[in-house]
Amino acid sequence: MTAPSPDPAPPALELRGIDKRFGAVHANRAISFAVVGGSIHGLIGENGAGKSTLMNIIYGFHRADAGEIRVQGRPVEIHSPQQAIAAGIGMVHQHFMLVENFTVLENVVLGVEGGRLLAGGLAHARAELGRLARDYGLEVPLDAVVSDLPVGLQQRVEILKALYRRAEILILDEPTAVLTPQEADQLFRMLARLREQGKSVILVTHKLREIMAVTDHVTVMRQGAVVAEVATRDTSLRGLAEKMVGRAVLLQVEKGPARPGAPLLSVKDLEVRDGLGMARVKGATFDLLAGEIVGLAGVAGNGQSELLETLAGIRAPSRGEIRLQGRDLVREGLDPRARRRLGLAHVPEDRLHVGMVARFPAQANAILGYHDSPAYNGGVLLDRGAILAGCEQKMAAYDVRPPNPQLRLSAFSGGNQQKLVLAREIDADPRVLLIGQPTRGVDIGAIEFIHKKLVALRDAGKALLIVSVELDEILGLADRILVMNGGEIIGELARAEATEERIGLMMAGVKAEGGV
Amino acid sequence: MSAPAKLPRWAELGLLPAINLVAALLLSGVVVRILGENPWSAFKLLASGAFGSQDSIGYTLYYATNFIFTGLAVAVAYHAGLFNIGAEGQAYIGGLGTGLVCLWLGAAPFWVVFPLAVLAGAVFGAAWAFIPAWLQARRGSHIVITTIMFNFIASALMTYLLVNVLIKPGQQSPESREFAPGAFMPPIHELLGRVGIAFTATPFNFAFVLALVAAALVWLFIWRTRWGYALRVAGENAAAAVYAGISPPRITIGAMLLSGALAGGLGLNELMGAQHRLLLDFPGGAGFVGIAVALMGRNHPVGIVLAAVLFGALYQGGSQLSFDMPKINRDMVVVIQGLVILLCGAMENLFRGPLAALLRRRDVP
Amino acid sequence: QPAIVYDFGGKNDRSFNQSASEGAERFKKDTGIAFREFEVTNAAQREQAMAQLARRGATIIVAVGFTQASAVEKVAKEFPAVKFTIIDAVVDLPNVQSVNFREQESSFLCGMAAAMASKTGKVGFVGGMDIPLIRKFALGYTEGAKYVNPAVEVFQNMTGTTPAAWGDPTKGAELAKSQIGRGADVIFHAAGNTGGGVMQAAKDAGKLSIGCDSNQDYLHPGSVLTSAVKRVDVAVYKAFTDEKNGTWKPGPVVLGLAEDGVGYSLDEYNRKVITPEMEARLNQARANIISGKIKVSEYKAQ
Amino acid sequence: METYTLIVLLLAATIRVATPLLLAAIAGMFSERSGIIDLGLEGKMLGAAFAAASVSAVTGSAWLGLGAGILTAVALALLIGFACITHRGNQVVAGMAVTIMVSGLGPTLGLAWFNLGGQTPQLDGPGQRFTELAWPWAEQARALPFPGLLYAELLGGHNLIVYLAAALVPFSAWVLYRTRFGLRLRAVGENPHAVDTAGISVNALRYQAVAISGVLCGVAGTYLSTAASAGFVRDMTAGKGYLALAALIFGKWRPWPTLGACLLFAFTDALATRLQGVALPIVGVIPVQFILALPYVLTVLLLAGFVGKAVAPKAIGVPYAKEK
Ligand SMILES: Nc1ncnc2c1ncn2[C@@H]1O[C@H](COP(=O)(O)OP(=O)(O)OP(=O)(O)O)[C@@H](O)[C@H]1O
Ligand SMILES: Nc1ncnc2c1ncn2[C@@H]1O[C@H](COP(=O)(O)OP(=O)(O)OP(=O)(O)O)[C@@H](O)[C@H]1O
Ligand SMILES: [Mg+2]
Ligand SMILES: [Mg+2]
Repeated sequence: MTAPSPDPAPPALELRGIDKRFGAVHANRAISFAVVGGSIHGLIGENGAGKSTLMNIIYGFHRADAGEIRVQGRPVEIHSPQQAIAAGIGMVHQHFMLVENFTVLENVVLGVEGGRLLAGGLAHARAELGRLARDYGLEVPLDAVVSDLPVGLQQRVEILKALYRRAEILILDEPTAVLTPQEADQLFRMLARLREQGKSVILVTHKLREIMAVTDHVTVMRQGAVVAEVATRDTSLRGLAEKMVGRAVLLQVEKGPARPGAPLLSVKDLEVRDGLGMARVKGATFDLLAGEIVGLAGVAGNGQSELLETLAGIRAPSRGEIRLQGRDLVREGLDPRARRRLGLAHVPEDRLHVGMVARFPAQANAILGYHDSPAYNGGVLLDRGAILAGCEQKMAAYDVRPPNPQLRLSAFSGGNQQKLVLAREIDADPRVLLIGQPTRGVDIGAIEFIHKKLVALRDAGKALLIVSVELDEILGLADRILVMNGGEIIGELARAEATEERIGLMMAGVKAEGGV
Repeated sequence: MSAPAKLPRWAELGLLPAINLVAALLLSGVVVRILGENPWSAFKLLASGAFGSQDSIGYTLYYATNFIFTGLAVAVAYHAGLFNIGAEGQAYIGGLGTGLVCLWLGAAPFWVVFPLAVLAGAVFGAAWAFIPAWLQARRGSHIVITTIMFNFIASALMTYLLVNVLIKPGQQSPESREFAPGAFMPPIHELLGRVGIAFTATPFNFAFVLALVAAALVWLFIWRTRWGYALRVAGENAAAAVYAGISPPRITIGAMLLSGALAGGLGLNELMGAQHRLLLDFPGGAGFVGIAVALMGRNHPVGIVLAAVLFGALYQGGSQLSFDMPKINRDMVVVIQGLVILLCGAMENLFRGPLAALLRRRDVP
Repeated sequence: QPAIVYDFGGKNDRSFNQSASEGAERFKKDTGIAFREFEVTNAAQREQAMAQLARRGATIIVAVGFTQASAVEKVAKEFPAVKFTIIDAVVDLPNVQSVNFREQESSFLCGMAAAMASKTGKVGFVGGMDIPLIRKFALGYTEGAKYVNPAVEVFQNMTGTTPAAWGDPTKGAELAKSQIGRGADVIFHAAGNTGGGVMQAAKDAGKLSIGCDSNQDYLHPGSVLTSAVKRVDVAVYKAFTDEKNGTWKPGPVVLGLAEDGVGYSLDEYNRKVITPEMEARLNQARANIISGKIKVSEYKAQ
Repeated sequence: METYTLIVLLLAATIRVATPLLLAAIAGMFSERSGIIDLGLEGKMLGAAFAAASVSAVTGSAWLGLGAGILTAVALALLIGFACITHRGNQVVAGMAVTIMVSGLGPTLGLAWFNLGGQTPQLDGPGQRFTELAWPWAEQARALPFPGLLYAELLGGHNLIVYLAAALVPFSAWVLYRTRFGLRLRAVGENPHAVDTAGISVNALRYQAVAISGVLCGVAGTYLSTAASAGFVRDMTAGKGYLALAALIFGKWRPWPTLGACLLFAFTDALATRLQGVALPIVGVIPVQFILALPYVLTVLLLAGFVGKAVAPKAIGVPYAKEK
């Protein structure tokens, strides 16, 4: 691939022999590939394959131990984001780099204020952003405070930041992990428009369907090295999956019919209000039966998250009852720990911030919420042997890499962090398992694995409630589907009756069949 | 810029602190030189003043005892994500509790006074920490401000009590009467004497052992119990704590109670062990030194004990230094202390990079 | 060899400890005999320093300040051959001399001077901390002022409740300004370094101040009315000299106006502000106090 | 004395007491807004107080003193910065270490230079201090109580630094909310990663913030030794740095509320001064210790009652490292 190309147009971005180690971890091994100008280039790989590390090197956040970066054929030194920006590179990080209490406008101009005083720069940015909004369909309320915006819009702010800095190459690290399907569609339309304008995009994702749908080329990484580089049209979903994982993967959930039993969790007339007193969940009533998976579908922000958190005991409802094992969790005011003891486990949506303590070692995270269970405790002291063994066992069973219980959780890649949280909650052998976005950010091999575990749990007679914005996932896993809109459960569908269209309509607020 | 270079454990825990200490002393040496004294003899005096005789070791460890208690107090709160600047006030009021027991149970034998005095010190110290803790947990009042305020309020209260209530009648000095011997903490020289080991008489007393026990218990509590685990989770990530069924407000209150109780231990050393009476300002800034001790000791009991001994050594060695070198007065000793804290506590990374490079070079065959 | 242990304020506090230090220095100059000294920074050091001095052959140890009483008591028992002189406290041991001053007497005279110099009939007092010694100053001062002018109004402020109260000139200035704002035109301080601020504020406002312990008249000539002098220097000098001559005696020594142990200062710096009439009246009162005609009450902790 | 006069004098005292607090609190605001906990306020002020008094004593110029004060405080601030920014040391320890060091260094150098027991010489000469500026016709105005006294005592009759401090509040609010520097400063204290990805040097920004804190602490220290009093005395800051920090937190790291907090602290302090020994209705004469504790008790009560949660800049206290 190093033969001098007669092609007069050099690639927009070219990597040559990028190498990076973190201590013992060899995160990037002599990586070389090129991004053709005016194309969308996909980058896939298992969790921990080194994708984010590579992107951070391109953006000057990490410094490669060896290798060269070329932009438009010219070698560039990128040791800081400033140099990356100057080279025309923009990046949307997996975890947004926004100042949460700033307005959109302030976030966009930060670093390119255009003068010592803000007023002029802000006015200029307002005009410029208006133009970008028209050109790319990137509408954002410019004076809204970022923390008040849904993630989809926050991401848009990130993209606007890059475009406002005249980025020619845009890197997106797992941009759709946090988006609803609708938001993801909008994003891809926008990326397509960027491509039309001659800009290049690097798209890191775990969703192969996205790769197939939007990219022109794909690079596949495994264990820090590039294992394949192909034109998208020359490959297939299945082929990519195999290249990535190194074996054949199931892309469909495989499961037998559900055999629902007695209700395990009963929710009656549950109402939840937020800090401002607005009802976010209005009179939810439903049962979770033993041996079934219930999917809770809905456009993000319609109360599913609040409902899940209330069931788990993180939020207090303003009205209603939640019965588990004949006990009213609301009236007794049981906290999440007490609920866990009754067999109610919970995998929170925001695993990074809620489900774990990033600076603690993996083994300490593997007991979070179960830290006072007799399994991990002697009379007074924690049983360290049991904790270590438990963690090792979970890491082995869920293929968490590297399988080192002593390592700080923050040193694991995003997907591996998630797996550990899932392992913890599923392994506790709960009667009822609540899961928010079960496979957000995990690789395709892991998705297969997680789905298997969930189905096995169901088949063992447990009740599962799954909140997901991926209709695919809901349709693949759920035996019964509840749809939420505006805080209400506006409908229920058996798996057999459910189609993407019907759920979509209900999610949009159309109650009965037939629709408007 | 890269992440802090990794060092082997022995270098991290032994060599690096030693290099920092030496650097601090070298800098101090420059100042000593400017004052016209010989830095080398100054250091010899400082070192022998701190560790050179039984007398100096006794004093060093006696000072260290105070710092262990307050350092632990700061550290426990720190692990719960709370910055307790109030150890000074908590030690002051905790000492009041201890002192009252000692005054009231004057005639009782030691083994009656002792448990009650320990308890009273802990309870009073905890009580003084409770209000800021409660305000933080329930009203969101910033604990840094409230504990600063409570330091001032504690000293006002104590001045009032000592001047108007507890003062020994007819005496100039705002001090209580002396405790009865039953309320004296056994001095180490006496304890050693009983087993036939001769040791110079110093204020070094049994409270040091209690401080070590407290350090061990704190270590067990923080790293080996579910409550300590809960406390650390709440301190690191409140959202995760709520998720795990740990109530951050309860942890805030629990951790501060424990913190205040530990600070209250200072009275055992200072009042029962050394002064044998209640007097003005007996914590003498140990609550603030405790902050530096805790942070230099990385909030780990072992580190805290070591840092406390270092500070004890600076206090005692420094006092000896100013005693023997007239040109080096007490202010100069304070400068040396400041430099040591700066280099060992805040600039601990100064030599990390070069040291790591050096060690790496040597590893390459 | 003689030795001296200063209290927290340190030997350069321009006041009490400094006065002691001056006495020791004078002794050294007059006799050529060197002395050892130590400034304590925490309570435990007092005992340690005294014991160390005793061990290293000190013949007499002067302990400056009432806070040292318990340390002297302990160490004096341990070293019965060493002589101890404690200032401002009483320790009843055969090898301890306890020197106390009748501060109330000099304060009384200063109160009189204040009341006589005041045009507004309002005078002020700024103390460091509210402790018995300072109450003693305040009580004498008030009685003196009332003796001259029964209708006089005496404002009284304390600086704080921590040791910082003795070293906070800014607060001292603020307290003085507040008293001046309320009409005081003469302010007496007994507040260590805080007093520097009091005297400065009085000067800035064109009012009068009264110094304390040492003669502080020179600090602001013409603005310092007088100083309530406490001859700690004399006490130290005398203890050292007596020890040298073999005339040192244990037991209580009380120094008042009669012994010239306390007094009010009159020198070239305040000559202009103390009128001859005032001087006459002060001297008269002085004589009356010595003779017992005027009884000045002494504050006693209950 | 009539109530009106009392109130005017009380307010005038409030302004004087608030001045050093305000300067230090705003200094802390710049540092903490950038993400650096400023426990070195006390030390920087103390260092400046010493330098200002020394230079003023030697040169006879308060202005040179001010310059020296500022230089000293900035040097100390940069030392803290070197420890915390470049070497990612613990910010609390660095601040405390500098404070401790300075509290010993001042008297040590003072003794060596002036041989006055660690103090500086009395600043008596003309121009050695920032003295109160009498406004035109203030003396005449004083005679007619309203608004004359107000004019003479409250508006006028302060030294230059007081007015400087007053102007500092709107100015720093303007800097913080209206300038590029302010935007970046606020951002770096909230999310330094965002600032870094935006191509701005986190460290440079923090050094600037810390240096500004030094400048303002320099002014505050100079105020203490050359305006509010006349020379340096050991530990003369007497805890004002910590009080300023409390005011800053009380004011939620914003200029105007911080001004409010400083005025409140100062007012209760001034009030307490006047309440000493005064017989109050019902309770009678309260022991002076409790009066002296009043400002602190009041602060706690206010904090518990009226002021909502203070949310610190998110990234405060955390050394910035790219690779987490
Ligand atoms: N700062 C770091 N220190 C140590 N190891 C790290 C660090 N950052 C990443 N790693 C390790 O480098 C490897 C690559 O991580 P990276 O985040 O690049 O993976 P990824 O491909 O983005 O994974 P995911 O799909 O889960 O996001 C992982 O093994 C990870 O544990
Ligand atoms: N003193 C303390 N310091 C720190 N954390 C504490 C302390 N006491 C309790 N905790 C933690 O706070 C939470 C509540 O404590 P506690 O054990 O009293 O609750 P509980 O409901 O009584 O528990 P259980 O039901 O197990 O008896 C627990 O997570 C515990 O680990
Ligand atoms: Mg990644
Ligand atoms: Mg990921």
